[in-house]
Amino acid sequence: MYIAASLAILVTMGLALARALSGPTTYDRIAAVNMHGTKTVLLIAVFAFLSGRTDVLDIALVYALINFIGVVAALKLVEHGNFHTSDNYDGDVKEGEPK
Amino acid sequence: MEFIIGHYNYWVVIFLMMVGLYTVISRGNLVKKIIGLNIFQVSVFFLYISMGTVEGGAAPIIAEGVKVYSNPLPHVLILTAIVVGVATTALALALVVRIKETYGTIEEDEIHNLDHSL
Amino acid sequence: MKPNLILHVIAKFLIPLIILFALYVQFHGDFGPGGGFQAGVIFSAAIILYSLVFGLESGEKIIPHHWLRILASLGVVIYAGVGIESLFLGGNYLDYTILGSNQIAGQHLGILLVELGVGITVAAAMLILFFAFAGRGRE
Amino acid sequence: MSAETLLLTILLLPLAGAAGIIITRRNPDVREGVTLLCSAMIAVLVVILANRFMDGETFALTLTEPVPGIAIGFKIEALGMLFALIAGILWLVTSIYAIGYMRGHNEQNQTRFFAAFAVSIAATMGIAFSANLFTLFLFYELLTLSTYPLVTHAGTPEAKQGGRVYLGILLGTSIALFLLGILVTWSLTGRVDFEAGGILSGHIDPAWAGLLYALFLFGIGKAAVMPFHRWLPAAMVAPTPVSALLHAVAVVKAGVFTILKVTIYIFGSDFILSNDVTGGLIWMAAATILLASMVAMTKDNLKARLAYSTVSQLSYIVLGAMLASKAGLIGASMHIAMHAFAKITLFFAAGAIFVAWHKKKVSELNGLGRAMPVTFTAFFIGTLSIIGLPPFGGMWSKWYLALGAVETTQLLLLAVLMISSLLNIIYLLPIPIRAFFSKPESGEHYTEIREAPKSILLAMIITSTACIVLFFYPDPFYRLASLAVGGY
Amino acid sequence: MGNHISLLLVIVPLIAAPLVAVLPRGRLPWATSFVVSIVCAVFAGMQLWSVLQGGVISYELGGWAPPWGIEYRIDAVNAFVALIVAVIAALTLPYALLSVEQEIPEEKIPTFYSALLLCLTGLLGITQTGDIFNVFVFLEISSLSSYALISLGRSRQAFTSSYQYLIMGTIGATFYLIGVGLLYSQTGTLNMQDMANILPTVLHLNTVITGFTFIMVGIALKLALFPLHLWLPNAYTYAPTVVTVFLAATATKVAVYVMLRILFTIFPQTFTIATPADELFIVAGMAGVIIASVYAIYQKNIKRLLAYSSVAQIGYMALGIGFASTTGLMAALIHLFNHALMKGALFMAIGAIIYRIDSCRLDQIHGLGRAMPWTFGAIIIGGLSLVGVPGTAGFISKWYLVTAALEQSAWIPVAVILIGSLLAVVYVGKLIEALYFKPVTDNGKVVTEAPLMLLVPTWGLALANLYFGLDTDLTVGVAEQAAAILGGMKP
Amino acid sequence: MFDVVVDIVLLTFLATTSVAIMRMTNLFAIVMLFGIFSLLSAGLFVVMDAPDVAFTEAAVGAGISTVLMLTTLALVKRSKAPYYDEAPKIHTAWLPLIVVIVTGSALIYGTWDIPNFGSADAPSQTHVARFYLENSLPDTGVPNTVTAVLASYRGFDTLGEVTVIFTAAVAVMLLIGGKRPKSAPKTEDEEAQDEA
Amino acid sequence: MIIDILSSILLLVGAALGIVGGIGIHRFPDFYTRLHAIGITDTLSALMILLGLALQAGWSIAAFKLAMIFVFLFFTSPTASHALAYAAQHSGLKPKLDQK
Amino acid sequence: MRYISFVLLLVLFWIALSGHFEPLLLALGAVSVLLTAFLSHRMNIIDHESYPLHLSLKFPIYYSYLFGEIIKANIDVIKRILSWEKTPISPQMIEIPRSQLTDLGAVIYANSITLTPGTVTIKLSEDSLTVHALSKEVADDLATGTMSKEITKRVFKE
Ligand code: NA
Ligand code: NA
Repeated sequence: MYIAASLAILVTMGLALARALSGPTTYDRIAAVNMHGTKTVLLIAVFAFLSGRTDVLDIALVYALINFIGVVAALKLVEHGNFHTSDNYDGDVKEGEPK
Repeated sequence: MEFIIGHYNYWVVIFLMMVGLYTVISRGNLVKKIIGLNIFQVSVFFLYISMGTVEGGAAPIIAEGVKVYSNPLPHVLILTAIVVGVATTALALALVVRIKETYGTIEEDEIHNLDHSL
Repeated sequence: MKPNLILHVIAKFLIPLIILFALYVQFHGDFGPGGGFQAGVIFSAAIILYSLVFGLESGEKIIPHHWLRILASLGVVIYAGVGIESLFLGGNYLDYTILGSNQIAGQHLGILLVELGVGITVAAAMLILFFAFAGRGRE
Repeated sequence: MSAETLLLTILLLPLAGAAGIIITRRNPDVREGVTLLCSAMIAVLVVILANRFMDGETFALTLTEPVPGIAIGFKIEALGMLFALIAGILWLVTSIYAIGYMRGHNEQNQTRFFAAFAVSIAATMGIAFSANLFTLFLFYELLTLSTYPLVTHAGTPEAKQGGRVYLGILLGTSIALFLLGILVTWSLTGRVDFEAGGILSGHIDPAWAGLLYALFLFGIGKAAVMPFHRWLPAAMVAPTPVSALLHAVAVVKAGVFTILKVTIYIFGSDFILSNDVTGGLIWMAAATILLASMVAMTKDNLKARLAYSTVSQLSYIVLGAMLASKAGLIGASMHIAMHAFAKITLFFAAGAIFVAWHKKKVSELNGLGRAMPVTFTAFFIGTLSIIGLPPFGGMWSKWYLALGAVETTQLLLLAVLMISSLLNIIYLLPIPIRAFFSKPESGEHYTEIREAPKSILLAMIITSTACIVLFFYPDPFYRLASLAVGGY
Repeated sequence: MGNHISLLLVIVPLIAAPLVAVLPRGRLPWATSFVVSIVCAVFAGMQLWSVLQGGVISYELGGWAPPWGIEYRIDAVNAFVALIVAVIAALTLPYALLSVEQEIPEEKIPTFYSALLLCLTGLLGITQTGDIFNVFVFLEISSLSSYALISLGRSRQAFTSSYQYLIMGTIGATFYLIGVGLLYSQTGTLNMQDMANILPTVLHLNTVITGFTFIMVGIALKLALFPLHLWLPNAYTYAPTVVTVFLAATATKVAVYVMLRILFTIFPQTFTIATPADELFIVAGMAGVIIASVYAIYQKNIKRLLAYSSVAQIGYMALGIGFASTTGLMAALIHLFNHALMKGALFMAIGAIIYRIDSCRLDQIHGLGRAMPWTFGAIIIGGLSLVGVPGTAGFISKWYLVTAALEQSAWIPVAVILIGSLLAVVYVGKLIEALYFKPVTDNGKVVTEAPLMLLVPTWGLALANLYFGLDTDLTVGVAEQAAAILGGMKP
Repeated sequence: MFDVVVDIVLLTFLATTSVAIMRMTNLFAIVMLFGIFSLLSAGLFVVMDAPDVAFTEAAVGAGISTVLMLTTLALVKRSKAPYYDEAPKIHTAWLPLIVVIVTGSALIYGTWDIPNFGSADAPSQTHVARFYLENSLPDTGVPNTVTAVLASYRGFDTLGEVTVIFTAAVAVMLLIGGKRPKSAPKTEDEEAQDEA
Repeated sequence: MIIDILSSILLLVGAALGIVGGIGIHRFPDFYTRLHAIGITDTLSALMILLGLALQAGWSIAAFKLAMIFVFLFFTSPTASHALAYAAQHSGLKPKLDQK
Repeated sequence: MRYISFVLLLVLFWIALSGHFEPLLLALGAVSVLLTAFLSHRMNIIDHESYPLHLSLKFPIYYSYLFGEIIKANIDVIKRILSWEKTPISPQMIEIPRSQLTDLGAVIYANSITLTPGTVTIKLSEDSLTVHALSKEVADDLATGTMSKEITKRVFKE
């Protein structure tokens, strides 16, 4: 069961990778990359159970975290072009309390 | 056949290394070269970890009932190497930033045309 | 749309947990994967996330730059200092056995301390790196 | 004063003098005083040392031995003493001359000039007293380097070009060949000491000895054996006192002196004679003698003509060394002295002509003898000594060289010596004759006598007189030369 | 203390580096570094003395016996190299005070000294250790700090030079890592001594031969062995003066040391001789000597001129290694020491000129020799030593080198060594000619002699060039012992 | 066997990714793909029973390195669109190609008689490694042998490792720490001519 | 037992959904439409797999960690999708729209 | 009060992660929790936004609704992907009114749209959202504003 799931995830990863490589646009690639990352997290999680070592889940957790930070950083770059301007008040959405 | 399978790992690793090395040493964008360098180094990590892998082994965390473990020593060495790698990457990127600030470009060819220093 | 708000909320929720997770990794390296190095990186990742979401200025205020310098140095000194302590106790450099009442206790203490040194330096160094890069370009 | 102290004093005094010259640079009179004082003391000390040596006193001194078998050490022996004596005496004379010349000519950078001059003498003395090839090499290179500023003194592009050729050939040959020769010697024998009878015998396959000798012959570029003679005419861009002392005495003689030392004390004349080490090489010297003389004939520039004459004359000494017979070696040794006194006289005269009348070319000298009788008389004496006519010192050395050729039954070489003397007559003698007997060129009227400054005249008189005296009293040099040769 | 000295030699600068980084501005960081360098030099001297007296020192780090733990293993070879590194550091630091204050922005000075101490730590760590992987770690410490230090030069080429060095250095280090991995896969150990014991049984394996090759290529890159030298001229030219002085006199020396260890301690000498390694060293050495020297002649920047000369000098060391005989190794080791002296002196003297006129172009220094006679004097002495004039240290190295060549009747290398000296005459001559014989370029600046703080260390090294040209008890004596330990095979 | 399949598949993914990185010109895409590369590597390390390495590679390669690269991109992007594109190459790199082929061939030659992947009796498994596995728990009381070796048996390496990280921090502070200087460093353009 | 079956179903269906999403990113014609396919793998597929595993883990640390992983994924993926879409549109990438 | 609950949460988190109850690790856990709390305080992130206790009961209700929507949408998209013929899609770009009073509400709305396969919020401006929809049906469905109303109803209605 775990093996079947792992294989399926591997296939999904392969499909994502294929899209990442074939593009055609940069955005296709990044989206595929992100999908690929998610699948890797899942693969590790399944693998943790497959090998019976659940402490490997820590690694999957770190993956997820890293993926998150990576996406936030990429987003920051795409939207601001830098990492030092603060986006608190220059966006379309105002920060604020719900009224 | 066993030889092929037994060595498949090494050959792909070698292929990865060469892709990385080629990206580093062929002229191009300075950031891309650094990424090539990273690929090169990561491939070397695989070389080490491959050497430490044992068929049917478990991660080298001593647990009851587990008899076969993979080799911990390459893991230790590669942990150190990863750290060295990120240190190198950070330094290299900082240099690229300064190069961009002073040369206005990070393309090796363009810098070479400016003052032959690369 | 700027996903600020949802990010803010999520980040505020996650960051303390990430920090605690980092400290967990720091102190459980004996039993599972992880240790000072990974902990340091995750810790710094928490602060980096904070800076990405709440702005660099706010991130830099959490641990002032001169403190980062001191911490980066401190970690190395802790590590090297454990070795010096072994010297003073009459052992060879980094011989932890001599630090405790028996070999296991000594090794345990030694490993705990040096991992702490690693964690501190790595966390501080990673933050120094990030702030240096992210802050570059401010006039 | 013990002999050791005496010797060290002779070595260090010029260096102290150089320092003194630099310190007193602001006051030219004091500076020249230092030069004179220093050179006078050296002359006296060298004479004293020579006397004590001939009385049988001798010693050796090793300062340090950085590599086993390779030491920095000094030793007094006959040949070195002879060379030191010549150099010491002539430095005094040249100093007198140089002061007059430099002042008469308002030269720039006189401090550098005199300081470098003093260092050169220290190097020359070091060469003379070296106890082994290594020490000799050390001072040989020091001499090259310390004379480089003298050669390029004028600072003109030609001077620099000349300096480059000078440095290039001398350093090049010495490092590439001479040093290699030393190395080979060391690797064969484990040492490089000068020893009576030589050190190589029994350590080298005689078939290869010729090759090793060639390394020395060409490596010692200062001996100016063709084809490595180019530096010598190139160095004639130097001020005349430099040419005089260094290129008639110190530098060139250091070269041939070294060849003699190598011949006598490294190879040993027995070894050379019994194995015919120099058989083929000797013709290089013979060829140089003749070719250089022929080139000299074509030169209108007086100093250039003298320079090629020197090239030719040096090969007399080299030839004598390579004959390796007793007479040949004596002749070679004595020719160091005889040629030195004669040639320096000629250079002094050339300098005097330049200072007084700014003439450089042989073709411009017609009738000038009337205006400069002393100068041209001295020139005449020098010429005759070089040609080897009695009653001048030059006769003795040529005599022994000829004897050497006869002794070894190299009659063809005897012919070379004869032809060469003829050539000497052809290219040197016309100069004083033109000066005294030809009509001045149109526009020139030498009505009054206008000689160079007195110190120049004094120097010339001393050396030309010496040429005559040495005919009647060659004893000191003869004794030293035969002592050196008798050593085996 | 006892054996702990060998350890403290590395640990003292290692602890000092982070401390210096947090010191306030002012001269305290310098003073601390200076004291540390002196302490290191003293320790290195004591260590060498103790090795010469009592043989090999083995220090078990962490109290774990080798090969389980990391071992410091010191014999005459590394004690000698450690001494060179430490002494050069102790001479560089007094020199650094003024030069650094002039060239480095004030706020970066504490960090600068921290990096310098890290570099020292790395270099000493490489020399001390008996563990082949530990070499890699400390190699990286020294390399990373070098990259940073070089990039602090004041022209923009400093950045590109540093980048270039970083790329090539990292490739070199990674090659080394690959080699170590391959060797590990067949020996199962990382301890040099242990590996040396195991290797003879597996020498025939492809893996071992390839591992050997990769380590050699990797170190050759760090060593700037021709034709892998491309990073060096730029790095030395554009780095701050003090950095150039320190690196030129130490970094490549340590790389040579590692090379010697691998070739002659870890691998049996018979292996080295049986493979084309030694021949390749000779070929690369000869090519380096000639080509780099010719390049040096055509340089218009003094630092670059000396940098190319360094590549040539590395060629001489490679020749000594390639002869693979006791004399050859002696020559390489002696030249290791002597080259540190001559390049140290020369770069320091050039640095003094830069300190005064802020340029190191050959056409800017005309006639300066007269305004700066002491500096000029040091350049002359260093230059003569570089040429190999007897009476200087440089002569001793070349003497042994030629002797080693003659032993094997290797006439072409002999010729190359002598021709190399001739080429050195030309480039040193160019330098001296410009400094003294060219008319002063009148740009209104009045140049005076360099300050004493710069002159004293410069002359310390200059006089050392003379001293070690005359008294060779230390250099030749130690080199002889060291070469015997490395155990050249050919007579 | 399943491990081997996953291993092979992941390796293939890695190879594909690396080729894509080599061929792409958009730096932003390259950096994102590099993140994938690191994540895949970490996954592979998990499969190869090296969780500590996987952990570190995920945190460092995919995390810190990628973030640093993104921050760098912000600083080095072109002032005109396309912001993150690499300039087209002027020439084909033959020399690097030769170097790579030679190096690769050497490595294949070198791994020809290396013990098979996963073999338990290889020298690398039997000497020092076996000692660690057998003794780390009794010696140090730490079940994770990697930690025991890292912090104790080879603790000195790790001290070096910490120093390396500290060095990187020092280096980056020296290079881009603090505010950007008002004037660019002096450029000695005439020195360019030295090259010729 | 029931839990095992349930968890197997969740796992396999989740994994299969992943493949479907993977097919989707190859069948859909442009970037914007592909985003929707990715949405499948990011939401339901991930959720089912993690849930399947959590059922195996029971009330344990592992389950907690799986929950944490889910939280991360659940918030990251839409954020990423949206950010990409925004950036793509901002940079002028035109969607292929239905002309009907 | 907020701090106490926060620290309590951290303690639980630690125990959940660790699972070790040796004194040393508990002590280290205590130190870790305190350090985390201190840093969180410095970051000023312990507030009602990160731990929106006032909404904490309402979120689960909303997300359970959303979850249902997600499943429905998934099935729809899966059908379209796996359909035999040429993929039966009709991509639309539509603007829908923002209709949420608060920013938080707008964000949750936009995010929910994105989370539901078949629709992606591309732009959120002052008064409208730009959405890319996979098919006309989905677009039309979204245009009815059902989801917006659900948010208002389930999250913000007192
Ligand atoms: Na060989
Ligand atoms: Na959606």
